Order: sequence, then structure tokens, then C-alpha cells
Amino acid sequence: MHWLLWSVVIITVLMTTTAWALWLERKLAARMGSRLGPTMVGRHGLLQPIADLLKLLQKEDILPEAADGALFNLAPILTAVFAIATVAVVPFGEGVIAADLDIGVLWVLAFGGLMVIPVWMAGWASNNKFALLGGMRAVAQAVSYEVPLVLASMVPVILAGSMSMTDIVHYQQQHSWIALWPTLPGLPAFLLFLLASLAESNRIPFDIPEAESELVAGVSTEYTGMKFGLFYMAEYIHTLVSSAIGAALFLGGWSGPFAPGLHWMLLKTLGLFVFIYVVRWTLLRFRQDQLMRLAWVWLVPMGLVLVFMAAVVVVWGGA
Amino acid sequence: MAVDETARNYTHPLYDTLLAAPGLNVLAGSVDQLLTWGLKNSLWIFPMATSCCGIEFMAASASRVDLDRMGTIPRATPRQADVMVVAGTITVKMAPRVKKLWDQMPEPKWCVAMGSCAISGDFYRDLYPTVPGIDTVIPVDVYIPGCPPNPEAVMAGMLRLQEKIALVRQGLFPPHGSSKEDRPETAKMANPAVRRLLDPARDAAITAHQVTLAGTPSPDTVDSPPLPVDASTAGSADRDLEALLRDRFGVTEFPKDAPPLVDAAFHVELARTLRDRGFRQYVTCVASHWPGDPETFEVATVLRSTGSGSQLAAWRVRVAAGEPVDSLCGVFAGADWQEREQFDLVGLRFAGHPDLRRVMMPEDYVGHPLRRDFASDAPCAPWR
Amino acid sequence: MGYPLDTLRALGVTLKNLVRPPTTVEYPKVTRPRSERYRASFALLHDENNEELCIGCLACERICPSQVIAITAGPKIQSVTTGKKRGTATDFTLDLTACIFCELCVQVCPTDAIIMTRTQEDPGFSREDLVLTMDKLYKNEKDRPAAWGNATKLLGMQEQEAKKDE
Amino acid sequence: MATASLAAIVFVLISAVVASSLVVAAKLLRVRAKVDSPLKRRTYECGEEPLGPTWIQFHPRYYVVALVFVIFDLEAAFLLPWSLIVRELGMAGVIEVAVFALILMLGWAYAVKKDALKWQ
Amino acid sequence: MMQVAFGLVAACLLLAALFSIGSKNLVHGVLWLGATLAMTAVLYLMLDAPFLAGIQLLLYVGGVMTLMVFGVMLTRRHADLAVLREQRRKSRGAFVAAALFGTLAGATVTTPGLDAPAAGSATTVELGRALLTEHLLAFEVVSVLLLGALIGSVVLARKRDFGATR
Amino acid sequence: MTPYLLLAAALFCVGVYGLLTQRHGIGILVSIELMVNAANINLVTFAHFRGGTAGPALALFALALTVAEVAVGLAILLLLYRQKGDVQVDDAKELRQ
Amino acid sequence: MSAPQPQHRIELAVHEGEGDLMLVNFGPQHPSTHGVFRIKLLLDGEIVVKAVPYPGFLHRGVEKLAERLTFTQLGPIVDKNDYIAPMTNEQAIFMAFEKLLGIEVPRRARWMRTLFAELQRVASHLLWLGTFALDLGGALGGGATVFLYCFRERELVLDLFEEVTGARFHYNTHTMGGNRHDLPAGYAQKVHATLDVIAARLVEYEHLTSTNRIFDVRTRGVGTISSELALGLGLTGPVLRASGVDHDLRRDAPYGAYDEVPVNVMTETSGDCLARALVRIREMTESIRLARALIDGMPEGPICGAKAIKTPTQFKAASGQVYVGIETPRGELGTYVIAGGNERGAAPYRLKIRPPSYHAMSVLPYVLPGHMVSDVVAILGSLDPIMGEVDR
Repeated sequence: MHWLLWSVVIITVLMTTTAWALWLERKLAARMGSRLGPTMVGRHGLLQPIADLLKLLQKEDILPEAADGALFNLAPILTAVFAIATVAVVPFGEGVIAADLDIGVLWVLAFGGLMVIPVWMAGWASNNKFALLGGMRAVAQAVSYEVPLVLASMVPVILAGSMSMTDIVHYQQQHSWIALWPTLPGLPAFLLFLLASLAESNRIPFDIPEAESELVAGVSTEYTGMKFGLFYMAEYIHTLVSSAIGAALFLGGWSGPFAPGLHWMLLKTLGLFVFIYVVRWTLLRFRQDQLMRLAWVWLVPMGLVLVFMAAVVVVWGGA
Repeated sequence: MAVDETARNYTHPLYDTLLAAPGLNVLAGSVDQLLTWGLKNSLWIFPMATSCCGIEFMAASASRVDLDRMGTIPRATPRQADVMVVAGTITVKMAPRVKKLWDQMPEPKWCVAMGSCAISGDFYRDLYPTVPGIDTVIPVDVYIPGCPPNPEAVMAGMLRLQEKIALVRQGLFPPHGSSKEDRPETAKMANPAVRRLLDPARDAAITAHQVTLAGTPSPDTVDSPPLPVDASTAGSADRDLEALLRDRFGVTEFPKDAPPLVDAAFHVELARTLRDRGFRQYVTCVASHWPGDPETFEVATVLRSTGSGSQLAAWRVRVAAGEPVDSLCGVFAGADWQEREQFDLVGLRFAGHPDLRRVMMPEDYVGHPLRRDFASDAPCAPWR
Repeated sequence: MGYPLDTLRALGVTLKNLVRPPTTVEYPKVTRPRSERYRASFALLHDENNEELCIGCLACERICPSQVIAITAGPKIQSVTTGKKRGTATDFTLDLTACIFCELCVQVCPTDAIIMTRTQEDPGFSREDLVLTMDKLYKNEKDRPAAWGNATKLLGMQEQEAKKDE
Repeated sequence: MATASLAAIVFVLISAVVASSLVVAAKLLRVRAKVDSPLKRRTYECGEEPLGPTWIQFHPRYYVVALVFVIFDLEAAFLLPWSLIVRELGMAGVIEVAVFALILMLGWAYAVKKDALKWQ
Repeated sequence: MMQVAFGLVAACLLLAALFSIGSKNLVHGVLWLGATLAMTAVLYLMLDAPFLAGIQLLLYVGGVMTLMVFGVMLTRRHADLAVLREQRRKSRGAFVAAALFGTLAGATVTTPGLDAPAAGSATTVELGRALLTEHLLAFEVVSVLLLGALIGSVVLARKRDFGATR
Repeated sequence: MTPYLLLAAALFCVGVYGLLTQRHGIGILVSIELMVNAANINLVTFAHFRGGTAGPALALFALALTVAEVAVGLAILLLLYRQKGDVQVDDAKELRQ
Repeated sequence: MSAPQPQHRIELAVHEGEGDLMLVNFGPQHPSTHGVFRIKLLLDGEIVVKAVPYPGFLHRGVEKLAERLTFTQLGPIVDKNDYIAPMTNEQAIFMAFEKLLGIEVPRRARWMRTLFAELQRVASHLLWLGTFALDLGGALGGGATVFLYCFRERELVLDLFEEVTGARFHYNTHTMGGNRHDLPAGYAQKVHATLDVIAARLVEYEHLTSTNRIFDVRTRGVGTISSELALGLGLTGPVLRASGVDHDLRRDAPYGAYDEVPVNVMTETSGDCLARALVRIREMTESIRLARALIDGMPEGPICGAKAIKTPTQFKAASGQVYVGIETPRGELGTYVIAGGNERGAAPYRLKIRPPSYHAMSVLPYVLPGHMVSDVVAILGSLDPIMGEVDR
């Protein structure tokens, strides 16, 4: 039953990490803008996420009269569930995994794709135009980038000959990080994966669905209190989990010298997370049609080419 | 530990239950402290930034003062905000919207009035379009003086709000003991007559007005503005304006200190002529009301030639009250909004204007405030 | 330049700023030094003999564009020090709720009685908290550092050379 | 049923419990307004009353995006089993799959040429 | 233990299916269909077919659902989504469905040899091998089918698209 | 094995019921989805209990078919809606002619 | 990319079954309307079919106030109109009053006013760049970072103003006939130090915005305004210059010290958002150059050519009509004064302020149709509207 233990541990750690990842992001963003970020709530503002959580828990719950109540209330929960559930197949160390499914990569992709449903649900159920536009944009963007994401993640699968994340990490332990070698499908595939993950988790330059300068707050425009909190949390969980998956698929997961595997995995995850946020606080955003064009015209064929390149590498290397 | 229920518009069921249960007072106390701490330290701001103070509010969020240090995040939607910072003048056209956005914020919520305009309406306070202080519309918790308050003062105001939140939860608010009305300063205030109308009757009136306004949302029926006229035939600026006016438009007097007065019949023709002679930029038009006998209106139009040695061309036309002036919309696209504004404020009609609606004042406003016979302190507020 | 290079260049800028020291001044803990002329609130002054300088001439009340000053002129009294007759103000209110801090009242004061101070008033819980009554104004003389300007200096600055021409 | 599958299902259940527990906690802790304004539950639209319906009929072009996505997702679903046995099938497999992909890319080329994937 | 789990999943699945048919609101109906499909994925996991479960989630719940949701949004003003249904058709439908279920259930229960122990599902590797060897032709034909669907739908949906483009 | 088959049968019948009662085009598509799903459950069940790769392979192909069916079905509904302004299938019998 | 001419009446060919149009309120309270401004948008999907702007949510009646207040009192009042560039507001109104009253402004005061105006232009354009980036990049992204940088440097300029006037924002430093505050000792060094910092940082902003590909694709070809439309609508300032009209009052109708310190006018031809952005960014460099030249050549002498303000009714004009336009960061800020207000003529009879932003906003119905919702934000931001000025 150690998997049950790991499940509980992983979820707990994920939730707490998310809270302080939020803090980390605020601090990082602040420092990038010559500011200090939270300093007054607890030492270095470390208690800020707790205060936010307590505040959100107390806020009044408003259900707009024109909204579809059931879907409106269900959407944030589903968003959080799908965001958390993705992490089930991510190995954080040798055996440190909640469910070592041999279709790990597929599980990740499937849940990533599912995220579309609650987001659209939230947008539609709010009966708010900004939310609806945000929801439509979110769906269009997520489905567009799902295809490159699938194709990019197929590269490690082909190289390792397995969909299990543990196997992929093992493969990288024996050979090398896929992002490094074979460089040709490896590095571009990693970048493609990163790009598609950014888009899937709605991060700049792909944050069109919640583009607050246009759509006020996107799908979450009508949400108050903890329901909004769940969206907010899910967003960060999604980014964290995407970083973890990227680390496992392309950066060798827990493999690394000197220190225990868990440290390496967390370090790589955090590194990717910070990278995503540094990019977020640096770039402006694209327009929706430009994004879609980028995905369909460039990234999809590029993904296919990478997949076949990986296959050729495997066939020739194996022969 | 008595909580002053009058100070807030919400109940806290869990806390109330704990308080009611025997022997749980201590627990209730610590839970309350924790919850209050949470409320205090996570104040998400809904910036109701309308004017100058909004810029200083932005400066307060920027790097030098950095409101984020105390955990504030500006939210664009009222649904996720805790504090409405009213930064800037609130007009009667805007006030119902502010009230509505305030209503749309979830409890517990607070309001900070930032700067003179939000507090009292500033020097605009007794003018026709301005609300004399946002506290006549929604309850305000903290007043930050200044015009605009500097960013540090905004921070001070937010810290003061934290203080107040704690005081309210401990039942120590209002701190003065006596009610607001008894305070001697009241009598000395620049505009003491305007009180926060906390009475529910008035809130209901405002709300009812909005609900009726909201009753008929209809797609806009107004057409898009006319296509701009192609002025590509324009030549170079004519320097001999006086000769032109004298020869073609029969102007005889050229006052030293004012633009020449042209017969109203020539208004459009003159504009077109000047445009073709290089005065292609529409600068402005000014209508003025001259009561007396006979009551007249005057419109001064200013055009400009562009580029090196730019020159102004200005003239006036005068019409009797009640008569319209020909619209220049057919000559200059810019005349559209300018003439609308003059119509709205001065009450002069423009013949041939495609879209002569109010532009500054609310659609249902009656009167034209820039007429000389409109008292400069006549209040106007359709919802008042 | 393509997207990747542009992105790297932009990242270069933000990362450079990441290592620059932040410009934040931690306000309640540290107060940023203000310029000498900084004007934030008001004070009424006493002269060196501790006599109130305000003579109740209403010049500031008249010039105030925002009409926030209300003065009740008192009876003429004989000055203790100079022995001359002078006016007084029995009440002086400056309502900060509508003040625009334009410094005109300071400029027109014939006796340099009203000046501005360099620290701002605290935010209040009610409009009444922001009314500067006579007591508060005289209290500000002691509590708050004075700004550079008073009527003499301001007028001197503006009329110094102009007088020469006359 | 494999342990891993069971673990995965249980994991989803646990995450559901965690997510809903937050909502339940909020239900317990949140405040209730004493006086309710009728405007509170109106849809937010920049402070104005909402104009016209929100749930309008959307333009068909949105549908094309979803459609192309599903088709490509399906393609991926067919590629995945192959990706595990690339080594085993060798070049022949690569070519077979390449033909499969190329045929689909014809459709892609058509859609791109017709600008069907443009978001408006 | 296993039986209880199956019972729960089966109950959820059937309920969701019923709701998806019976829901008055079309959007709800489609979302209930999503729930049905998700429960089916759980069933696949219980049947040791994790690959199909994953595909079910990815394609059906993530993909087809999106498609149908979009379909709902563009075939009809979804402000009034109530699905028309006549009482007569309802009872007739119920009768036919019940009869069909009776037949099917009867056949299933009476068929011998259905209680054989599980032989174990095919792994994904085996599936891939089968697809690219035994079912190669079908595999390639699928691509043609999808091509047809793609082009057909693009043609249908883009027809009479109107201006306002850049 | 029996309970799985019974479940599939029940699901299929729900689909049939829906097919017979729904008049809205999308409702009919939903019903068809349910029926295909029931068939897929059967395929997977048999594959699980009897072994072999035919079951999952067939299920995969069924998936592909369903996707194509939904895609084209919705597109046709769309066309219908353009012509009729409605998607009540009974009213659009002329499509068959 | 669209042809450089205004997109106007788009036929509302709504076919049955082709999708409804959606009517959306954009504002009055919206993060990207730069204050309180409302646009009713008719959307086809995400494309704007029709846009109807509604200004007036900040109409505060300054022009009515001018009937009541005297010439001397109006200085601090007009500060609040264009609250991004209060210095130029004061300058504009006092220049009109001085022309009306025939008051000569000493040379030093003219140079000081010009120096302030150029510094104000830098501050104003910095704020514009920050908020424009905010529109394009969002408050939770790169836009916010650019915004923070711009505000950081804007604070430096405000510090310079505070040094002279004692106020950060609404200075009331111009007065009838000159300036109220003289430059403090050592001011030139401070100005140079500040401008050094800003000039160096401008390159950084360009890396984040104007020379970045994402900025480019978001702004190029978006919101194109032709020169004819721009002239006809009375657009001025950077918006006009971006449309290819080489017109700048500082050069073409010099006032202040501009006849002694020549100005290089920045123009672009394409008339889109990118052109407007580039014009403003280049104007910042030019203004820095001008400010340096002005502070270096600052003449000695009196700073005020009239008696300092002592009473409200000090200055009187019973008749006359005067129009004076100056080039503020947003374009031609005009003041039309008709004298003879109060019985003794101490107040204007009618004051009309011609705000460049009001004209700029009137272009919206012409350029918005055909663009996407995201572009609405970009176009609005590129016009650099200040609602205090639009509505007064």
C-alpha cells in the first residue's frame, strides 16, 4: 500500500508547495520590477499565502442571477481536481510515485486535455460576456496546443520505448537527458513541450484567456472567494506539474550526481517553474489569432517532423 | 467581547455559533483573531480609478512604495476584491456605476476614498456634474487627504484600514465614542450639508433608478459617423485671409482682439473654402451664450494649416437664440464630436449634424449647463 | 530578429533588473526624504514672541480656489510687542477634505502666518478627521517640519527682479 | 485490475476530496451579507447593465478548430501504440506511419490554405 | 471489494447516461455524456485496458466533448436550451428500450461460458504490433476516413463565411 | 464478465431510448455516442476475458469512426440549422430526399 | 495587413445560422480604458463590427467653474485636466491669459516653462509606455514589468519637479506672467543626472517593447489612421505625426523658448499603433536632448513679468477673445478665452479648453471596426487618452 502513502504525501506536498510557489512568484515578479514584493505578512511575507487563503475562505459567495448554478459551482472544483490528478504519474524519485501507470504520458496528456472542460464550463455558466469569450479562447487555445504537446511528449516515448514516466527517466539515466542528446529531436522537442505547456497553463505570452487588460479576469470574472481561489490555485498547480513533467520527460527526472534523486527532481521542477515565471514577467502577449496560427501552421508540423526524426534516430541507432 | 454589528453589513455564522456555545469563548476569540488577521493582511484592491488620484494609486503600486508589500493585489473585477479604492472625481454619470460595482463586491468589503475629489468633490463639489464625495453614495471606511495624496499616503491609508478592520472586529469602532454628527469639526467643514445618506431609503432610490435604467437594454441604434471627406485637393495655406473674407464673405469689421464675425449663412462655405486653401486641420469650435436683448449665441471656429509656419484661421458666427448653426460635419469629420459637445453644454443646435446627442451629460439630463443663465452652483443629479 | 532572440534579449533586460537593488522605500519603516519645498499640510505660525501671526485679513479665504478656508475675524487688539493695532482671527478652519494644496493661501498671506508643512496628515476614519481646526493648525507648527515657502520668500522669488525694473 | 490503475483512480478521488474540502471549508467559514442589494447578483459588465444576451449563437468557424483538434488528437492516439515499438518494427513501421500522417497532413494543408483555423 | 467498486462505477455510469438523455438543458446533457464517458474510462481501467482508458479520456472526454459543446453553441441560441420531447414518444421509447434490454439481458444471462476467468488484456505494445501488422490496411484507411471528415467539415463549416476580415 | 455485458446492454438501451425520444440533432448524437460506447465496453470486456488484440484494436477503430461521425454529423446539423434555423430533426425530413 | 485607410461601415451581413452578434460594454470601469470611458462594442465573434464610444464619465464642469473663478485662481484648477502632464495645462492657460491681458513673460520664465514642458513630456510618455505595455502584456505579465520600470523612471522626473515646486503632481508653479518658483541651486546637475539615467534605460524599454517581435506583431497594421482622417478629425500630436503629417506646434508656431532651441519633429508614415509608439519613444529621446539644451542655456533674469498674485481680482480683462494652442505630450492643447466674465472682468466669460485627447478618442468609431477585441485595447492605449482631458 505504499502508493496510497505516496498519494497522500504527494498531494500534501503539492498543495503546500503551490502556496509558496505563489509567494515565490510574487517575490520574483517584484524583484524583476525593482520592487520587494510581500514583506509585511510574516518574515519576508512568507505568511502571505496563508492570509490570502484565510481571506478567501471568508469571502461571501455570490452566484450571479443569470448564471447556471450547478455548472458554475462545479467548474472550479473540477479544474482543481484535474490539475492535481495529473501529478499521479509523475515520479519524484525511484519509487516515489503515486501510480506507476505504464501509460503515464498518456495520462498526463489526457488530464491536460480535460482541463478544457471545466474552464469552458466556468466561462459558459457565468453568463458573462467576458467570461464566455475567455472560455472560448481558453478552449481554442488549449485544443490547439494540445496537439503539439502530444507530439512533443511522443519524442521521449519513442526514444525510451515506453509511456511510463519511470521508464523514461530510467532511459535517461542510462543514456542522457533527452533535452541534451539526441540533440536534434531532443532539444527542439523540449522547447516545443515548454511552449505548449506555457500555452496549456495559460502563461504569458499565451495568457489570452485571462487577458485581464481585455477580458477583465477571463473565465473567473464572476467568481468570488474560495471558488476563485481554486482557479487561482489550479493555475499554479498546473504550472508546477507541467514543470515536473518537463523535468521528468526531458531533463532526466531524478537523475543527478551527489545528491539524492528527490532533490534533483525538485530542483529541476523549481528551475523550470522559475523559468516559466521569468518569461511570464518579461514578455507581452500575443493576440488570439496569432497564437492559433503559430500552433497550427508551425508547431503541429514541427511536432510531426520531430516525432519522425525521433523514430529515425531510434531505428538507425537500434539497427 | 461585543462585536459592533452596526459597523458591518455581514454576519459570520461559524463565529457566531462558536460564540453562542458555552465554554467556547476562548476558541471563538482565537479563531476570530486568526480570521481577522487573514482579512487584514490580504486586501485585494478594486481600483475605482477615475482621474488624477488613479495615477498616484498606480504610483503607489509601482516600485517605490510597492503596495504589494502588505499583500494587496489589484483585481480588475469587483467579485474578487476586498477594498474599493475610489481614486478620483466621481460624476453623476459615474456614480450609479460605482454604486453598482460596490454592490457587486462580496462581503466583507471596505472602501477607501482617496483624495479630495473622492472625499468631498473638491472644488467641483457644487458644480452640476459632480458628486460631492463618494460617501454620499457608498459607505467609506478611510479617507486619505491630498490632491492627489502621494503614494506614501496611500500606503498609510491602507495601513489605517487594517487598523480599522481590527478595531471593528474587536468592537472598538467607532473610536470617537460619540456619533459622527456631534463632532464640532462637522460645522466647520467646507460642505457639511452633504451627509452620507446611510438611510436605506436613499440607497433604495439609487438602486431603483439603476434598475429602471437597466430595464431596457437595447442594441445601439445610432449610426456610425459619416465618412470623412477627402480633402486631398487642398493647396497651400492662404496667407491673405482678410482679403478673402472681405471680398467673398462681405466682412467689413476686423476687430483687433477677436476673430471676425461672419454671416451665419456663409459658415459652411467659408469652412470649405478655408479647408481647400490649406487649413486642413480642424482645431476647435466654441459656442457661447449671450443672454440679454436680443439673446444670441456665438460660435467661434478655429482651423489650422499644418507644417512649417502653421497658421490659424478663426471666425465667429452669431445667431439668435433658438436658431441653429449649420453643422461643419460635412467638411470636417472632427466637427461631429465638437458640435455635439457644444450642443450638450451650451444648448446650441447644429443643423445637419447627423448625431446630435448628449455627449458629456447623461442622456436623461435636462438643461445646458454652460448657458450663462445656468447657475454655476445648480446641483444636478438625476439620482439625487 | 526572430522571436527566440528577442525573447532572450528581453530576458536579459529583466534579469539585469532582477539583480539591481530594488528602488522600494519601505514606507512605514523608512520615510523617504522629501525635497526642501515639499508641501503636504498646513500650519499656522506664531512669531518669536509667541503671538499668533494671523491677523484675520481673509486674504487666503478669498484667494482659495477650492474655498476650504473659513476664518472668523476677531477684534482688533494691541500687539504686546510692537504696540500697534492688529487684527486677530478667533477661528481658522482649513478643510483638507477639499484642499488642492495649491499654495496660493501661503503666497497671499501678508504676515507669513500660514505655511505648509512637509509631512502629510494621517488618513482619517471620517471626513471630520480631516478638518484642520485652529488648534490642529497651531499644533502642526510644532509637530510637523515646515516647508521652505512662506509669503515673503515666494513673493520675493517672483518679484525680485521685477522690482528692479520699476 | 492492476495496482497502478487502482492507485490512479484513488489518486483522482483523493484530489477530488482535497478540492471539495476547500469549498466545504469556505461554506463553513464564509460570511453572509445582512442586507442584500438587488444589484449584487447582476452580471458584471464594467458597471453597466449587460447589453443583450450572452448565450448567443456562435459562428461556425469556431467549430473547425475543435474539429481539426479532434482529428489530430486521434492521429496521436494511433501514433502512440506505434511509438512504443518503433525499434521493433524498424524502418517499415516508420514508413507506414509516415504514410498515415502524410494523408492527414493533406487535410491540414487544406485547412491551412482555406484559413479555416483562423480565430476571429 | 471489486464487486462493490464495479457496482458503484456501473451505477454512476448508468445514472450519468440517463441524465445525459433526460437533461432538459442541452449543455447539461452533453456534459453528462462527458461524465458517462469518463466513467467508461474507469471501467476500462478496471478491465486492465489502461491505454484505451487514456485514449477514452483524451479523445472522447477531451475531444469529442469539446466538439459537441461547440456544436451546441453554434447550432442554436443556447439561451433557451430546453429539449422538446413529447410524452407519447417518451413512453414508446421507454417501451422499446425496455424490451431491447430484456432481450439482451436474457441472452447474456443464458449464454454459457461467460464466467470464465480473465485471460488478461492485451498490452499497448501488443496493440501497436497488431495495428501495424494485422490491421495495417484498416489503419491506413482510417487516415483517409479522417481526411474525408476533416475536409468535409471544413467545407461545410466555412461556407458563406462573411467579411470583416483583415 | 456477465455484469459488464449487462451494463453495456443497459447503456445501449439508454442510448436507444434517447435515440427514440430526442428530437434535437445534438441529443440524437449524444444517444449514438452512448450506444457506441456500450459497444466499446463489450469489445474491451471480451478482450479482457478472452485475450487477443482484436478487441482493443477494434475499439480504437470504433473510436476513429465515432469521431468522424460526430464531426460530420455536427457539420450536417450546422448546415441544417443554416437552412432551417432549427435543429429539430423531424422537421428536416427533406434532407433524406 | 490592412490598407492604410480607415475601416468604416462594415456591412452587417448576419445570416441566419451564421452566428449572432454580441453586444459588449467595454467600460466605464475596465482595466484598459485608461480611466472611465465606455465603448459599446458590437462583436462578431471577436471582431468588432461597430463601436460606439461614450465619453463624459469624468465630465467635471471645469469650463463652468471658470465662470466663477478668476484668472488668478484658475491655474491650479486646470492642472487636473490632463493629469499626466499638469505642467503643460498650466502653461497653456496662462499663455492664453497673458495674451489676453498683454503681459510679457521674461525670457528666463519662458525657458523654465519650456524646460518643464519637455521634462513633463518625458514623464508623460514614460507613463504612456508603461500603460501601453500594460494593455498589451497584462497586469500579470511582462506588461506589468515594463510598467514598473517606466514608473520607476517617471518618479525621477517627478522628483525634479518636486525639487522646484514642492509638489509631485499638481504643481501650480506657473503664474500670470511667469513662474512662481525659481530653480533651486544645483538644479542643472540633478536634471542631467536624471536624464542620464532615463536615456540609458530607454534602450532597455525598447528591448522589452518596440524592438520586440511580439510588440511588433501586436501593433503593426493595427488601428491605421490615414493623414486625411487625422487632419479632418483634428488629431494632433504624436497621433497626427504617426500618420505622416509633419506638424508640431513647437516648431511650426513656436512659443516659449522653442524659437531659440530648435525641435526635431519625429514622424512616421504608417499611422498604425506601432507608428504612434515609435513616434512617442523617439520623442522621449528628443525631449531629453531639448531638456539638456534648455537647462544648459538657462538665462538669468526675473521669473515673473507681472505682479505676483495677491488677490483674486488682480487681473481684469473686459473684452477680447483669444485662442492659444501649445504642443503638449498629447498634441495641441488649446485654450479659447472670451473675456468679460464677472462684472469687473476678473474671470473669463467663457473658457473653452480644446483637449487633444477628446479629438483622439473621436477616431475610435473609424478605426475599431474590423479589429479584434485585443486590438481595441491596443488602439485605445496607442491614442494615449487622458479622460480628465477628454471630459474635463
